[in-house]
Amino acid sequence: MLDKNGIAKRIAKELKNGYYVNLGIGIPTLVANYIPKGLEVVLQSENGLLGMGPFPFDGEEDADLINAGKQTITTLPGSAIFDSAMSFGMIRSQKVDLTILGAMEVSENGDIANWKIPGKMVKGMGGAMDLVASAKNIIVAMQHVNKAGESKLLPECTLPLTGVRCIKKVVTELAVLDVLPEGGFRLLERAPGVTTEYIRSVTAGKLIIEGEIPEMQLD
Amino acid sequence: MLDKNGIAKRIAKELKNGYYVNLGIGIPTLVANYIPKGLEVVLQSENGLLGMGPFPFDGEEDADLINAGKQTITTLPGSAIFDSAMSFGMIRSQKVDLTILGAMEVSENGDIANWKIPGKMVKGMGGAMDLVASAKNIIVAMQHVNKAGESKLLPECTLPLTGVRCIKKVVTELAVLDVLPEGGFRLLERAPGVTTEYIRSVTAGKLIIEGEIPEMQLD
Amino acid sequence: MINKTVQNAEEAIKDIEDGMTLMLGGFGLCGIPENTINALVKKGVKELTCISNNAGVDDFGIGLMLQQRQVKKMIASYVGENAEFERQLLSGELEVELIPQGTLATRCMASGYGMPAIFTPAGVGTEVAEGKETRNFNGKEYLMEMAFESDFAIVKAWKGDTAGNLVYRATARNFNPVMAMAGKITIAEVEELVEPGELDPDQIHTPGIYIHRIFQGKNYEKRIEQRTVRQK
Amino acid sequence: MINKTVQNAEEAIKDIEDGMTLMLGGFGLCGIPENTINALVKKGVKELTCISNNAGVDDFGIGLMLQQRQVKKMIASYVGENAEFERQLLSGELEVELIPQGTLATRCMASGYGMPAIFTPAGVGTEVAEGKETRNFNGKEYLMEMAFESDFAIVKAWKGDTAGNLVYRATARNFNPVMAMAGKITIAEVEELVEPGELDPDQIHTPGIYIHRIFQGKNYEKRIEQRTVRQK
Repeated sequence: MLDKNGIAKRIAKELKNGYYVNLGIGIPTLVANYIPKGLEVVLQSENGLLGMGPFPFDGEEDADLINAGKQTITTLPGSAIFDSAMSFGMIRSQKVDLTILGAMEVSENGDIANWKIPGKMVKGMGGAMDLVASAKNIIVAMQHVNKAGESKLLPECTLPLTGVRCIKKVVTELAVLDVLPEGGFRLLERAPGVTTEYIRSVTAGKLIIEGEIPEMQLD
Repeated sequence: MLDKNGIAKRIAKELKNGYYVNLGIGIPTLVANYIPKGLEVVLQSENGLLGMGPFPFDGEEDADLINAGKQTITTLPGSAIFDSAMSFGMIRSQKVDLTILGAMEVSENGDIANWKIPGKMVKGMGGAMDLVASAKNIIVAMQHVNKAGESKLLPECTLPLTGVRCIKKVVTELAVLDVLPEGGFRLLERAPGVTTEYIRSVTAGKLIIEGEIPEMQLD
Repeated sequence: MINKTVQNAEEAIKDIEDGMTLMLGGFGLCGIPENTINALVKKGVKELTCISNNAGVDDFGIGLMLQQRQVKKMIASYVGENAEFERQLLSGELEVELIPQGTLATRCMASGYGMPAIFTPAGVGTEVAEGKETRNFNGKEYLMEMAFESDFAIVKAWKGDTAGNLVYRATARNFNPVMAMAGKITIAEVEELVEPGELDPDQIHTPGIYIHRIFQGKNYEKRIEQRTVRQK
Repeated sequence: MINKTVQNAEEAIKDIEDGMTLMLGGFGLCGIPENTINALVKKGVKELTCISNNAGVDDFGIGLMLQQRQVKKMIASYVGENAEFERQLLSGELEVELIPQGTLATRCMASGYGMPAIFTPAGVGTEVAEGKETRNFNGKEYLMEMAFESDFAIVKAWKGDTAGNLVYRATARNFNPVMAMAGKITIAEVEELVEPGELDPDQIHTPGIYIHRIFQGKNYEKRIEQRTVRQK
């Protein structure tokens, strides 16, 4: 079973050289720490930055330079800054190769719910609806079950949707799964020490297991 | 009867302080030479410049700095440069206060034809269709009759249209005329030495003459 | 050049009245028009509809206007980090309309570009699509979203000249350029107001034609919402 | 940063084939991709559809491609100043589609902004509107015009870095930024190619994400179409 950093580390293996990547808040942000050496990957922050660098050194924070999570950050040589309309322009026109974000629920046909819980204060969707509606490749990083122990991989989402039929892959503390175009979660990899039986027991949506399922290789 | 510079001079009197103005090719370009002293008027060139300055001094031409007529020009302190999409964005959103352009024909309901003569080589509409469709205030600068001696102020345009119901005012070598919303050219001023009878004889569209028509004051 | 200068925030907002719709630039607390917000709080104008990506925090930014109950309706993409906001929302004092961030930005830009509506896939199949026209282009569904206009747009830039030309700094740019284009009247406050000619024409982010009033702000606090650092 | 550098124009166009659609930046002869056009002429690729505001003059710019009969269809807003163009058009060798200049620019931008269509009033009531959907918003008629995409967009900038970030100079900017966004593959030629970090991130006109290939051009002629001067 993986911790948050493990999930991030596994997702980082999905990166390819030359990718432009948008990282959501939470576990996705951690992916930046595990970009494989030798890969050139450019991070896009939807508040208007391409080429997001690491957090600034203590004392060097710049209030004018933040990421979409409102954290102080830095630029890199070759960074570019632009306004919010162009930022979502490049997202909508699929110039961003990969989007990684968190979710409350994912359904077996690729729907995602991650912005609203009825009865609770709704903070808003931010850029999530734009990202999921536009991205050509979306990976969800999340826990396999919620705090109540219920599966977050469902036949259908129960929460209000953020986007429909858009999620291509899910990485949890237990497994890596593809979401198939025809519906269903195809199990690709198990986290170290986790059995397919256990994954089956916490996956409410249609789970497809074909042949031997390998353990994740994290290093 | 006015010459081209006279027409430009008369139109220049329509400028108001703080106006952003787009000048078409031909007589409209000459208007820049007669902007009344003390008025702050900013010229927009639709290839991407606000604050068009005079032609450069001989030897100081810059191939990268031209106007929409492809003439070498200069910038002024406070000029701004932008791309073609933003340029027509500010035209469409009516941030440009006044557009002055030439015409082959204007109809009594404000239609304009100025881009195409069937049977002749068609060079294209350039930015004219965008300008006439969007501008809140358009003045046409043209000769009252064409080379064949026929009126260019017509009941209906005979040439392919550039825009419909958009022209507010026409200034010719003979007269200043408003185009009324309900249709018709209302004669406002006569050029020095020109009679209302003569203007009537060369105006094919509905001409409205109410009361005494004053002579233009050019200075 | 046309001189757009006003003395200060008070003069810039002199004709902002109860019930108006205001757009306010900024992302979180980054690039917000601090001086103008403070002047609006002081003026006490009420029943406002505010369009802004976020709603500030309890004691800064639009949060200050919420504390004074000046906001009737908030149109935003994300409104967390604000306890008073939550209280007013739950008590029904405050109306909120949540809009996808890219849709918000593009609806503002549409206004500045004279486009009455735009198409975006954001929100298709969700409650955001309710009551909206959808349309299929090349096999993909899009929502038609209308251009946004406001009585006043209020933006903050780094530098500006008296002709209204603006230059933003780093990610404090965010929504400011698109909102600057969408105000019937646009007010710009800048950290440094310079004379025409001091800004390079090639490097202007917002041409002065979009700006109606400009002034040099003072005492910028530029509060940081999430100070995140690494150690040397 | 991702390195987009190619050696030269020849390498940049190596996979441009007969029958493709190309967008070419520039306004008149100002800001045109001279090196790439020359390479296309040398390569002799044919049956091209070219989208560009103008078609050059007889012996410069796209005019060079017309001389070699490389262009099957020209999509432009204004095509004067070119005798060979006129000859081919009248003889039926060349197909021409004329589009209002603002519509041309906005259809390119729409592509880069992921908007499948835009609304513009330009051409309403004229032959440009024939066969197009019109729609009334707030009492005004608009045409729906579709986003433009091209196999290759070819643009010219003043400076660029190896990550593809571009800065344009003066009105040589014109259509280049909007076309840069609309190519399935975008080629940028620049007068000066620099290392990442040499361009100010705040001052980049086209972010590198839109650019696939970049090279430093040489021997720029930068011909002036209408040399107009005043005397001292």
